[in-house]
Amino acid sequence: QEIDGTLKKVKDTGSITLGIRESSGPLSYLDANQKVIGYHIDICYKIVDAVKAKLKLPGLKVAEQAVTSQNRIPLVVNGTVDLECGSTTNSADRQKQVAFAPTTFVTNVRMAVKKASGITDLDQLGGKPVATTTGTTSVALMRAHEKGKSIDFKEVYGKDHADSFLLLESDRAVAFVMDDNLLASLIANSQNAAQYAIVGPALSTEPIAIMLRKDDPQFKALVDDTVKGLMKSGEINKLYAKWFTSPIPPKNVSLNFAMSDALKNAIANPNDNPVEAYKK
Amino acid sequence: MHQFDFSVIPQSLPFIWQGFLFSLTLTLTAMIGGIGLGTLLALARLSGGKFLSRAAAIYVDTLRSIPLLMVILWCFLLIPIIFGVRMGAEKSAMITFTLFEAAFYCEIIRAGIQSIPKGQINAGYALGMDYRTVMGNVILPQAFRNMLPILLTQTIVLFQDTSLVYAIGASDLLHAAEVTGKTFNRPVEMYAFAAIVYFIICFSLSTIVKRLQKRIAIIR
Amino acid sequence: MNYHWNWGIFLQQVSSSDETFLQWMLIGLGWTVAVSLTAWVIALVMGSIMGTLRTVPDRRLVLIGTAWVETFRNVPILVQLFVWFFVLPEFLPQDLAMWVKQDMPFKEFLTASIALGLFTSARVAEQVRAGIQSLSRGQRNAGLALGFTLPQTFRYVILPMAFRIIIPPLTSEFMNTFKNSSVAFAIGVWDLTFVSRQMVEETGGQVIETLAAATLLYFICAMAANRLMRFIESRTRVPGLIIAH
Amino acid sequence: MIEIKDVSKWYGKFQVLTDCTTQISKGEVVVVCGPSGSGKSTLIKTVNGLEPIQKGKILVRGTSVHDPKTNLPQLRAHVGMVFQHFELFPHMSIIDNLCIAQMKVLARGREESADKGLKLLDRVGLKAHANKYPGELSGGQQQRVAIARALSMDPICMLFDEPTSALDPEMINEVLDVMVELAQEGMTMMVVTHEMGFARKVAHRVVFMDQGKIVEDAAKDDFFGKPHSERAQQFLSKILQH
Amino acid sequence: MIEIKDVSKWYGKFQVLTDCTTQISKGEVVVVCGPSGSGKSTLIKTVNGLEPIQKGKILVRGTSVHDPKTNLPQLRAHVGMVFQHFELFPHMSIIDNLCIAQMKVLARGREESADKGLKLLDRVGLKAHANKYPGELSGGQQQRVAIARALSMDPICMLFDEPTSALDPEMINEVLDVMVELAQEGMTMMVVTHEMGFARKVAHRVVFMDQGKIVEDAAKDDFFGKPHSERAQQFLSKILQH
Ligand SMILES: Nc1ncnc2c1ncn2[C@@H]1O[C@H](COP(=O)(O)OP(=O)(O)OP(=O)(O)O)[C@@H](O)[C@H]1O
Ligand SMILES: Nc1ncnc2c1ncn2[C@@H]1O[C@H](COP(=O)(O)OP(=O)(O)OP(=O)(O)O)[C@@H](O)[C@H]1O
Ligand SMILES: [Mg+2]
Ligand SMILES: [Mg+2]
Repeated sequence: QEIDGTLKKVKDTGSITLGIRESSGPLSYLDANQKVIGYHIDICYKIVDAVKAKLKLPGLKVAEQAVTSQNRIPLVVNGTVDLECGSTTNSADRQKQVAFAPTTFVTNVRMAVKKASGITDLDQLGGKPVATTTGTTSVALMRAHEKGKSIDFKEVYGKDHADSFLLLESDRAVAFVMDDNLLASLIANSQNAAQYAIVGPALSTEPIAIMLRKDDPQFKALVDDTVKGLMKSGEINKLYAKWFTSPIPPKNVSLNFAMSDALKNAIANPNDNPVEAYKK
Repeated sequence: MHQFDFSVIPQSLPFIWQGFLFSLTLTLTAMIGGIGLGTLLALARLSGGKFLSRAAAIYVDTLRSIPLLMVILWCFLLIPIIFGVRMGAEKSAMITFTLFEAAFYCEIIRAGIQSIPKGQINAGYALGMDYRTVMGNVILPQAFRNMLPILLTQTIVLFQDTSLVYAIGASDLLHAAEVTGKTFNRPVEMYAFAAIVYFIICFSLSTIVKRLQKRIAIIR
Repeated sequence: MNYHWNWGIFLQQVSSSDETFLQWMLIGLGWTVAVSLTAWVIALVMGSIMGTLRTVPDRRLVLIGTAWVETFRNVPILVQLFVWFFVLPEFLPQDLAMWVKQDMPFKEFLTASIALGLFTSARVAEQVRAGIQSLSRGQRNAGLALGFTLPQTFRYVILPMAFRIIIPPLTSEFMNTFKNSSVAFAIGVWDLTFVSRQMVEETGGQVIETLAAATLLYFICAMAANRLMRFIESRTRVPGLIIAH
Repeated sequence: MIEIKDVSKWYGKFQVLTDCTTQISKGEVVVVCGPSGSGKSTLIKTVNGLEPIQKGKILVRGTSVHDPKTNLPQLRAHVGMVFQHFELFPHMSIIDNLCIAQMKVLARGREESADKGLKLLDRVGLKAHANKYPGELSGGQQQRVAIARALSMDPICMLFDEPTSALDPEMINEVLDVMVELAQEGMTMMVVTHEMGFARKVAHRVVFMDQGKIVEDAAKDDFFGKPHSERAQQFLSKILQH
Repeated sequence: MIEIKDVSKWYGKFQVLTDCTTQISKGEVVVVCGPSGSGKSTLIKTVNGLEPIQKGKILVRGTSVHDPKTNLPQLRAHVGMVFQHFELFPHMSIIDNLCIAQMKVLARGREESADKGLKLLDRVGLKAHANKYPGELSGGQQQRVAIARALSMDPICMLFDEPTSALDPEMINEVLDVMVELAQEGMTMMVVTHEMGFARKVAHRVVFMDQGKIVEDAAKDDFFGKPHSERAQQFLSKILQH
């Protein structure tokens, strides 16, 4: 069979470009040497290995391109990035633009608070400043929640997660609403991790997956097979343990973030269902 | 009050240095390319040719009216589509900054050329020089000398603007500081540190500019 | 390219609220304009004062003006914004700090306007100083010789001409203020940049349409600023005098 | 009226004025001449305190100009000054140029000032131009307005710094005519000029400067008859040759 | 040598020159005078094509200046021109000012140019200043350098546009002296000037302009004796009064 699509491009140029995020711990983030590491990065390199094997290109060059939540989709679409290994939510809207590998992580949008505040639920936050990050789904979730429950937060926004966490840390906000894995990672890295807790019910449950170009069946098949292979062999559990329940850089503390039922389910039945399928 | 912890700074230095080198490379590339292209644009704007000066004016006015951030994003997204070449963030930034800064340098150089009394052009022509000789030997050398402080001030602005490449994931001085701040979760310290580093660099540069200005000013 | 175009996106309703994306964009435009104009007023006032101080025959005042300019123009605006927003309140007394952090009305808007205003004021001050210095010394002497005090000489003789002379470079600065206002999103002002980021997220990646709209709106703002200054320039033009650009 | 006593002045280390001494009585017209850079402009500017001095003393109607206690603006208001480059305020109409100082310094009313201004404009032959702007007038006309502006403050004496040297040859006379008239009416005047015709016609005394020193200070006829110093002879011969 | 035939010129709708006709023969010195704004500078600039014309014809040594086929730089190289504001190149030393056009236009070598330049500097009495910059010289010295620069191209004729009107009175003569010498050596010269002493001394003919027209074109003695037109009489009386 003739190879085409991304695989042909990779073969022709002898290089493959991974899109990475710089602070989506522990899926994709920078360590103390500013080298990108993380759960999704490990999975991506497994896929790269599969590409090497398939194309018989052991010397395949791997380039890394930092992407942001703003430009990751167009960069995949326009061919700058071949495989986006960050923390992208798989949604029906996005499936119009790009394709996703089988879901490798499921996140719950919850909130981080200072334990001392005694807050345990979003509904306690009427009239209080609540932080989240600009350009994220959490902004929409909070607004929808406000509308649904007719409470009124004072939203404050950080330009990235670190800034948003700073809003919480410096008491500009009493809660920070975000993906729970990111919250856990930020807390683990903070000055005084014991001070914070992740509380409240999930505002939303979202499948996170590696992103690739649409309408490229050969490459999609290879990616799917690789990821499914990891799931079948149980290797994915090792990777999960490595990043979520063991000490990780840069501070060598563990997130102690047990695997959720939703993720267990996704691993048992590999699929690339969008977030809409997770809504009850 | 916030617990400051400046121990991240020593750890960040290697990255800050890397970022600084990139900022510097980008600044120099955009300065040299931008001044070259900007001079051509300025000559086009001042040329008698209706079409040429109109086209140059549209280019300059458009770029000057759009935030640099937008230009950076557009170029990064569109160059691969238009030219079909994949381009890393660094290269893309260099091309973008050159094209963008050319518009600003153009206006400075144009003002510089116009600040030379018309008599100088006439004097050159009266001696039998042609357009190229007059521009190359009489007008541009004076225009550049008059405008040098402004050209360099614009370059300092350019140096600060390189921080916008964060939008396309290139790592400059500010970005390096921010990323370290995130990695160690000490953003406040790193922002303060970045402010000081920028201040020292830009202040030294502008002091040098002032010295230079005195040194090379044409005696009148 | 397999980009999925959807120009109709602007008329779609935002899922989390009652507005359409177009309305969102216009709200963003409103905040962008508000921040820019407030900042511009601050920049003009402080820039004029500091620029003038740098031209008076008093060492200490010159020093104040110089320090002001060097401080505010040598640090990128984004960094200054963070210093104002995150660093400075840490030095306030506990109660005041809490008020500033949590209860101060429009705190993001005010912080962004002040930061951008002071940043721009350094550039305006340089223009004002250049304008004053471009006037011949004779004008100052003529004012003094008529019995004006130095402040009166500035008020009636020097500044009116200096401002006319620097309208073109001030126009650029005014346009820059609109462009630079896009940093305000970083502390959570709902400006055009903020809205477009959010819109990209909530539309599942219609980046090009969103960017195009935001770029167009910024372009319109900058152009409007340009036209306004041209208008002022033509209204204040002195008959018989061609001010060299 | 004006007493200049032992005045010295330095720009940094460069001495511009060296022990200059002279005086001008009420109603006297004194012409100051000398080569370029000899310090004429500097000297005349010290008289109304536009330039500080480091040594010596200058009295105008008994008031010490460089005494820190002197109210300089008030003193300057009564010493008219006309500059080489006119220095009208380009953003104000001619009549506003004449009114602004009357209103802001002498606290006269708008109408009184305008009346006075128009009267003076009439006197210099420019009443019809009251509402134009300086940029719309010729150099000679601008300089006449500048003289009228100085007169609007009812000065006790007038200082002129090369009032005709920036003018086209055709326009020099219209300005000199106004100055001659002023002199003949008895105004106290100190005039830096190269126009020896004017000096011959109305000056009482001529002060000749060179390199910051007053080299000659003589009655008009003595000066033009037989200048003492060689430098002054040389200067006169160059100026008068054509 | 120079023929100006029926030349008219407009700036937009404003007519600056109206049917100007005159000619200058080899070795002749013609002075052009007239009130400010009468078009003297414009006329002289049309002669070497610095200003385009809309009507008429100008021939310099038989070559039509405004013919598109004419190699203008080559023609201009042989027509020396001296400007009111000297227009030396401020960023080059005096000697470089004299060499640059020789090297770039006449393709002379560096040394040949410098030799020639120094010879001419010597002639105008400024050899010692060869390595200074224009800003370090007085106005009179700068204008003499400008004349030397024009001469360095071996011009067949020289155009002067008010060469002394930006000078201090003391310096006017040093420049006029150089010009008188040139004229006496037989250089063809067209001189816009208000210096009637110069005109009396060396001019062969005087051209008087007013409002873009050549009003008088007469031999020197006729012009100073009894100008035909009233306008010229009036002008002369104003210029010569002091
Ligand atoms: N602000 C200044 N700083 C330093 N030197 C100055 C300053 N102003 C004038 N000078 C010098 O002082 C000297 C006298 O200047 P001044 O203007 O009084 O001369 P002048 O006799 O009026 O000459 P001119 O006829 O050219 O007007 C000159 O050598 C001049 O260069
Ligand atoms: N570039 C221009 N555009 C429009 N009008 C011009 C231009 N240059 C000169 N003029 C006008 O043309 C007329 C003649 O100008 P020109 O400079 O030739 O006069 P001139 O006789 O040399 O006067 P002066 O003695 O003041 O030098 C003037 O009315 C002037 O305003
Ligand atoms: Mg003087
Ligand atoms: Mg002229």
